[in-house]
Formats: sequence, C-alpha cells, structure tokens
Amino acid sequence: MYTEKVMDHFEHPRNVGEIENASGVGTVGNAKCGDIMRIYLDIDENQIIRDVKFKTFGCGAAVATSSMATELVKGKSVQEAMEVTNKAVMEALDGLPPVKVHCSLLAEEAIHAALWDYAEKNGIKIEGLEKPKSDIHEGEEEEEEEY
Amino acid sequence: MYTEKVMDHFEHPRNVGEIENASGVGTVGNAKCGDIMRIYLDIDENQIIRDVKFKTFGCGAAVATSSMATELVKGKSVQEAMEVTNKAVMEALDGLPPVKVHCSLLAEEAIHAALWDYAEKNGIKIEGLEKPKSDIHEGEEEEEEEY
Amino acid sequence: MEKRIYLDNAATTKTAPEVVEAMLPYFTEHYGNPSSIYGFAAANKEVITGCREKIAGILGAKTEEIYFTAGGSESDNWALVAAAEAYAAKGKHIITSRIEHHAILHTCEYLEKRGYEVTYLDVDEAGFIDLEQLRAAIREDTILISIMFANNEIGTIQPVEQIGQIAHEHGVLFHTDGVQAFGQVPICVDEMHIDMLSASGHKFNGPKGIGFLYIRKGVKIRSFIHGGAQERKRRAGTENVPGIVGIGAAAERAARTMEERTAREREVRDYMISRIEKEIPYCRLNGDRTMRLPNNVNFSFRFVEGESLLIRLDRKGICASSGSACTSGSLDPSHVLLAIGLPHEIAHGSLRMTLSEETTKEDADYVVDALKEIIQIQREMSPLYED
Amino acid sequence: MEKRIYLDNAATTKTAPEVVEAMLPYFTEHYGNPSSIYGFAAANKEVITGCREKIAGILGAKTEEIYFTAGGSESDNWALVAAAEAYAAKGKHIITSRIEHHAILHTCEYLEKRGYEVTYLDVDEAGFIDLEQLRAAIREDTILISIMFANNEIGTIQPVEQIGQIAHEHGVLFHTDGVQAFGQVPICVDEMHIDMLSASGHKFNGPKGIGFLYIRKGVKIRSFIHGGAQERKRRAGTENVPGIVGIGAAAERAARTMEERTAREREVRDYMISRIEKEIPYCRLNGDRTMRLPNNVNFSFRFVEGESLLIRLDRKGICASSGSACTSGSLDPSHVLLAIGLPHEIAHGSLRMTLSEETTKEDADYVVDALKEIIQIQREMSPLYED
Ligand SMILES: Cc1ncc(COP(=O)(O)O)c(C=O)c1O
Ligand SMILES: Cc1ncc(COP(=O)(O)O)c(C=O)c1O
Ligand code: FES
Ligand code: FES
Repeated sequence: MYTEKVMDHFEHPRNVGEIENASGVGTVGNAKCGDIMRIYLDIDENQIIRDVKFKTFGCGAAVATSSMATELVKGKSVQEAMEVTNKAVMEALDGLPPVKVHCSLLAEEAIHAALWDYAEKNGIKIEGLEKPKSDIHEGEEEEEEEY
Repeated sequence: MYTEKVMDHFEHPRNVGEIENASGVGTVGNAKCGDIMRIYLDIDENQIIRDVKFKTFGCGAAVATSSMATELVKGKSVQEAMEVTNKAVMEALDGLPPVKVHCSLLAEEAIHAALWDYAEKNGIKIEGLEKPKSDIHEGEEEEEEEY
Repeated sequence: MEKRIYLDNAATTKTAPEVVEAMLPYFTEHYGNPSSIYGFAAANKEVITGCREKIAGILGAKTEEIYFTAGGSESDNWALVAAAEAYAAKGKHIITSRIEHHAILHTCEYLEKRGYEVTYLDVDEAGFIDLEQLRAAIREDTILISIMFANNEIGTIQPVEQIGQIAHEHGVLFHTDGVQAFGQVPICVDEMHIDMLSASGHKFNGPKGIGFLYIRKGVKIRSFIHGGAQERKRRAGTENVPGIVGIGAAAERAARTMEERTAREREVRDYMISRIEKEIPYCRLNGDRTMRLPNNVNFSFRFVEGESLLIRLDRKGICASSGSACTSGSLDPSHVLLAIGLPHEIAHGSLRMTLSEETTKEDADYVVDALKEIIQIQREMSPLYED
Repeated sequence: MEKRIYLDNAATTKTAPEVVEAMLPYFTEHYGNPSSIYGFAAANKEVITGCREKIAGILGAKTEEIYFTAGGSESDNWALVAAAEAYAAKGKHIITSRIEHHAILHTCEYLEKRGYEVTYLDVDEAGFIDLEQLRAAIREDTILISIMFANNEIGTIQPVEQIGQIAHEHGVLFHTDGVQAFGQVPICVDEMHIDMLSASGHKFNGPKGIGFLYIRKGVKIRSFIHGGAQERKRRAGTENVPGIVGIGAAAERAARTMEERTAREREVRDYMISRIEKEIPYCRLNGDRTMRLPNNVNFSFRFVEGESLLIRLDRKGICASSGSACTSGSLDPSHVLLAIGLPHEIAHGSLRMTLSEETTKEDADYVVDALKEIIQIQREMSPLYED
C-alpha cells in the first residue's frame, strides 16, 4: 500500500531525535487517529533552518512524512519552509493512499507549530503563518459512502 | 429423488390404456399442478374388478402412482378397492418425496371417481365412498416456511 | 462414462478448468485477508482490484463501480431493497415486469409488505414489455425501474437501451437483472443507460457463490450486508478471494470468446429449433425468434407433462429443464410462460434446453430423436391426447 | 520462500488442502444445479444434505436447522434483520453488547434507523458482559438478545450458557455470533439455549464466501435474500456447491482435531504471553486469561503505534493485526479495546496475534525477540516516551 519512498523513510527515518534549547518546538496531535508529532527547529540569526529533528507516535505514513518533511525544510529559510505543504511532502514521497492523506497534514502542521513557537519567542512575524489549532483535522475527511 | 420402485413403475407403467364400455370411468385433475388422471374399471357381477386401465397426464409420481394403484385394485372387490388409499400406494412404492405426496392423492381420487361412476350407473352404494370433488387439493399443502 | 448431453446452461455452467486453475493458489497459498496490512495479504487487495477492472472494462464501467456479491440473487435483492430505502424520501413506487426472476419478484413482494408499491408490466406473447405501457406507468413517486436484460426461461432479450432512455428521461433509476445476459450479449452500461446491473459467476463458467452488482457512480444506495468496510463500505464480509479471482477469469474468458462461441451456439440452436418444428407436431416455440439468447431453446409440447419428460430425457443422458430450475421446488407452472399467455396445461409441458459452446449438431440430432420418441410415448399415455 | 509466520488466523485461515481436494470435483465434474431434476445434478442435493448433517452433528442440532449463507456477515445480518422483522408485532427492542463485530453493530444501527431500539451492554475490563445488567435490560418488548460467543479481538469467551438461560427464562430469542468460536470451543445449541448461531467457513480452514446460520426449528424468521426455493425457501440463490462441500469438510476436520489442536495452541499461546509479560515493559494483556480463545494473544504496548508495529513485523515475516482486520480501513481505534476501558492512545498500540496449529514454540521465540527489538525502536521515536 505504501510506495518505496515511503517505506524507505519509514524504515530509515531521517532526523529522528530532539534538539536541546531548540529555536522552536511544535507538537501537534491528530484528533482523528490519536497520533502525535513533535518537531524541533534550530534556526540561525539569518532565519535559516540549521537543523531539525522529530519524534512521532504514529502510523507508517506519519513517520515517513515526518522524516521527509524534516529533510525538505533543512537548510531552508523560515519563509521557504512555509512552502513545504503536505502536498509537497506527499509528492516527494511518490504519493500516499487516500486514507493516509491526513497524516501528511500532521507533518505540515507540526512544522507550522514549531515555526509559530520560534516566531513568538523572537517577536517575528512569518508571512502566511497562523496560530496552530490543537485539533487540526476534526471532521475533515469525507465519508467514502457519500460520493 | 424417486425410489427404484417409483422409477420402475414410471418407466414401465402397468395397465396403461383404455377400456371400452368400462363399468366405471373416473377423471380427476389436480388444481395445484394441473395434472390429470383417468381410470377405467371393468367390474364383474360379483363386484370384482376384473380389469383396470389408466391414462395420466402428469409428473413421474403421478404416472407411478397410477400404475401402482391399478395393480393394487386389480382383482379386488370394490369394497376392498376402497382400502387402496394414497398411503397404501405410497408404501407400495417405497415412499415419495414430501412435495409429491399430493400426486398419490390423485390416484386415490381417480379410483374413487371411477367407483362412484360405477355405483351411480348401477344404483349401488359403496360404503365410505363420497362424491368426488373436481378440485381436490386446493390449498391443502402447507407452506414449508410456516413450520 | 455414461453419455451426457448437458443442456441446462441457464441453470448453471461447468466452471471452466482455466478458471479453477486461476482460483487454486488463493485457497492454500495466497489465502490472506485482503484487508490486512502485511504484504502477503495486502497483495490480494490488488488482485481483487484487477478482477474489478476486467469486469468494468467489459461493461464500459469504472473499476470502482463493480461490487462483488455472493451471486445473482443477492445482487438483485441488494439493488432493490437498498435503492428502495435510499430513495424512499423521493417516493415508494417501483416498476418491474411479470417475467422477472423470483429474486426480483419475491423481493418486490417483500417491499410491498414494507409499504412500497410495485407495478408489474405485462409482456406480449414473445415476452417483450410494452415501452408505451412503461412510459405510462412512470409516476412522480417512481424511484426505480427494474427490467431484466434477458429472460432465463424463454431467452427473450428486452430493448434495454430504450428502457434505459425512458428511465433517464424521467429521472428514474434503471436496474437490470443481467444474470443471463452477461457473457452472452454485448452490454454497455453507458449507451444503455443502465444504473445498476446484476450478474452471477456460475452462469458464465465461473464459480458458484460469487456475483457482482454494477452501481453507477452517484447512485446512492446503502449497503445490504452491514459490517466491515469491504467493497467501499457497501458490502461487508471478508472478500471471497478465490471466488473473485474466478469470476474475473470467467468474465474475461466470456468476453474473449463471446463472438465465436455465441455464433456456434446460435447455429446449433436454430438447427435444433427447425428440426423440432418440422418433426414434432403440436409444438410451440416460446420466446422471440431473433431477440433471443444465443443458447436458448424453449418449446411447449401439447399433451405432455414437463417433469415426466425431463425424467425420460435424463434416462437418455440428456439434462434439460422445464421452466426455471430455481422454481422446481414449487408445483406452480412457470410464471413466465403464463405471462406470455400460455394456458396452464401447455405451460406445464414445456421444455427448456440451453446449450453451451460444447453442444454439437450431433448432440442436437440425438436430442431431437430422443424427444420424438419420448413425446410419442407420453402422448399415448395422456388422457388429453386423442390422435 | 521467505520466512513467514502467519499469526492472523482470526482474520482468516489457510484453506486446508484436504478441504480444497474435497471441493475440486464440484467445479468441473459435478457442477450441476442441485435444484435440477436429472440425476447428475440432483445428486448434489444429497451432497449438500450430507454437509448440513455434519455441521448439525457438531452442534447437536437437527440437519434441517442449518442454513448455508455467504459468510459470517450475511449470517449476522440475516439473524438480526429477519428476526427483527418477524417479531416486530411482539416488540422492537434488541439487546447486544458493545464489543460485537461490526456485522452486528452496524446492522443494529441500521435497525435503529428503522425504528428499533437497541441496548448495548457494557463489558468489564476482561470483556465479559454483566449478567445482572443483561437481566435488567430485558423488557416486555425485547425480541432478541445477540451476544457473541467469543470476541475476535481479545478472545474473551462469554458465559453463553447462562446468557441463553436468561434469554429463555424471559421468552426472548438468543442469537450468538459464533464466527470465532466454531471449531475452537465445543458448542451445544441445546445445552446453551442458542436459537441462532452464525459461523463463517474461512475462520476454520474452510473456504471464503461460505458460512451458515443455525436456526432452531420453530424460530419464525423470514428469508433475507428472496428468490428461489433454496435452503427451505429461506435463502435464495443457486447453492454454492463447492463452498458447501468445503465448509462441510472443514467443519468435520475442525471437530475431529479440536482437542489436540487447541491444546497445542493453548500451550504456545501461554508461553508467548508469559515471555512478553516478562520481557517487554509497559505491556498489558487484553482479554481474560482463561476464558479465552485457545489461539488468541492480544497485548497493548504503551508508547507504540499499531500500524507502524505491524509494518515492522511484516518486514520480519510476521503477519499480525492491530484490532480487527475488517476495520483497518478505518482510523478509529478499536471499539472493543475502548469498551474494555483502554485509553485512546493505548488502544492504538495494541497487537493481536492469533495462532494456528502450525505455530511452534520456535515461532513464538522468533516473534517475541522481534517484538522486543521493534518496540524499543518505536519507543525511542515516540514523543510520549521518556525513559
Ligand atoms: C466475530 C465475527 N463476526 C463476524 C465476522 C464476519 O465474518 P465474514 O467476514 O466471514 O463475513 C467476523 C470476521 O471478520 C468475526 O470475527
Ligand atoms: C435471470 C436470473 N436472475 C437471477 C438469478 C439468480 O442467480 P443465483 O442463483 O446465482 O443467485 C438467476 C439464476 O437462477 C437468473 O436466471
Ligand atoms: S493514521 Fe494517524 S497519522 Fe497516520
Ligand atoms: S406434480 Fe402434478 S401430479 Fe405430481
């Protein structure tokens, strides 16, 4: 059911771990499935993401998207990181099964939450960034039966 | 589904045919399945059934029970013939499938009808014999579902 | 082996050896539950999708519009009951015909008990419904028209495309029982405006106990068997993987061989019909001469009772039926033959012979010769026959 | 071949080779429709009766009380929907439990939409219903109690005999979903006061797509699939002869081997449970320790998510499940685990391993070793785990 890329990132996840005294930390949970993701960002004075780590309690897709998302934001500016949407992550993974699309939203949201934390701490405004909700995907997935 | 005896009487029916100027003729029809049976009796002055013939438009069981019934009444007195019930015919055939029990009633009824015809013609009363109905089995079989 | 000429292919067919071959690995090797996550079993999910694809391709449908069931009866029940429930807010009127299979008729009776109203269209002496009567029967509250594609007893093929057109002009759903038609005549769900179509594997050399229901995307029918999330949540129950593989293989085979196979059947069929009509008096061909299933021969013989005829044919190694095999537990004469206007006693003396690709002209000759002899014997025994 | 340890026998089992062997002739040789009159096909009617007899014998039932269906889900749907309709005049209240299979729960939801009222009994932390709560739930208008014999996720075996007794004391019908129990634990419908029992062939080394419903004589439930006169007019559709032969052979096999087979399974099961409890921290055995299906092992591991766990196990050749395979299309945590009181995130990290007679102690060792390693990896990656 998962692509090779997904399986690769699931089995060999990049950037697992924590960053002490991180510039920003974001933790988000998926109300739908109960999974939890935490992202740590280390951002330098030029607003470049120097390092990133994650911890995830979640399904295969959650682990793989966490891993891929950290890869995609690493070395980017915070503004560029805003472009790492769940779509971008999914594309980089050669796609996800429909029922797993929401897991990639978790990754996007975790990055946003970490960026928000960073912005708050530093009194910065990042364009397009909104305050993260805690329950991000309630009632968002369509019932298959209702097409 | 049929016993060997039934198959034997079906494939080699005894007493098929007609009797000209028969002492009694009975024709009955089964409202349920549309089958028709006619029995010819040749009865002597001592009320002994000297000869019997039948014609049947009906299922395998109808043919076999006609054949067996004629065998059973042949040589009997009219009073004895009254004891050739459908049960007796079925037993002689080693049984019939439940759904075919009504066919054996047809044979019994045909004999009774022929005896009635004989009795009428000769102004005789045969004990236990009633005027034949034309539609003998309407609504008599139980629905399987209702046990 | 004893001689056997099997002429009851409308009742069921032999599962093709290549179909059995295709099924076998799914019993003891790839036996996993397709809903499982591990690769060994999850692969079966794709196998199933492949079968869906094959069938969809044959019907000009989308893959996800094919739903597997346990057979034609379930498909028919599902289509009717679940559509009736789903569209109850719009209305409670259903239109069908008098010559449907019992899987449709008895389901209609069930729905009548639940407050639905059913109009049963008449058919003419060849078994066709009247399109004008259909048009006139449609009301504001009509939610479903269910007319069979081809009749299982007399083989008559309805003008499905026109029926579908009328249904859609009036915004009414159109279901067709295609159990006898699938694999025998070309079907295109779009051109024919079919919203739902039932089929059954064992009628086209697939296994028994598996069928499908085509449901056009957008048709809102709920599930009939509730439970797990199989078949897009519309039909619960662990997938019958070997059965699905079997029906997929059989459908592909039926489509691939259709042209040649049915041409051969048609030839033997017409040869048989013409010999019977020439050589056996007091007979009547039931059904239409041309708009007829390629393998269907159905005659009524006066002064002859069906069951006796079948037993005598069986003794000669010929397997045939009198009316629908499904109804042989009952004593009522076939409702189809009564609907086309046969009197009771003539309906009673009818014989259905449904050929397969294996039926030869020699078989046909043997059968007609046997028939002549048997019918003579039976007529001589009949109190109705005075010849 | 790659290593494969199949521990998902509650999802489905391998069809036993001897069962396939028994089925084979009915595809291409004895393929006739059992409703037909000619000997070649009519013989299949007796074959079917023979299978019915075997199953009836195992349950202490009468031959004619066994009705073949397309599987456990259909049996469950039939029992509930048709009994609800048949007894509607008496009342519209049904009692079931929170831990039933979805084939029961979703059918209850369907009936609720149709005006029936359903009471869902709670279960304790081991998964047992409370007999006093059951007694208290019975009302004047209660028509049916449906409680599963054994749970498919946690393996808990209910006190079926007492439930049946309570039902019968109150003149209420008792249905039990025996899909997981049949072939694993002895069942006697009379002693246990069971009026209806569902089972599914593929759960006891029979084929998929075939099951049965036991219906006690005298219970007035109508048919669920309407049509032909098959199964004493209660379940329409051309009989799935190979499937019926298969389920008959599998039932016989299951009964014959039960004692020895389940003794072996129990031993490996308990060995596995004790090693896991000793060697993996933060784990919890779900279900009861003794009133438990002989082949069921179900654990929750804190800080571990189920799908990830399954994929990693799969990579090591181990086939297992997390919650019911049927619900894996959904993202909701198992309703059974929530019902026994597990918090959301712990329900999420549960693992079901269901053994077969082929599972050895060596397999168990391999699996536990793999589990230890994988759980360690997952915990290290979890934001919840602080060790
Ligand atoms: C307890 C229980 N009931 C019913 C079912 C449904 O059986 P099937 O999938 O064969 O329809 C299952 C299996 O999934 C089950 O475990
Ligand atoms: C026209 C038609 N519809 C439905 C059915 C029912 O199919 P099945 O017996 O496979 O359930 C049949 C076959 O008996 C049929 O001929
Ligand atoms: S299912 Fe929860 S994150 Fe994928
Ligand atoms: S069915 Fe008519 S007499 Fe037997």
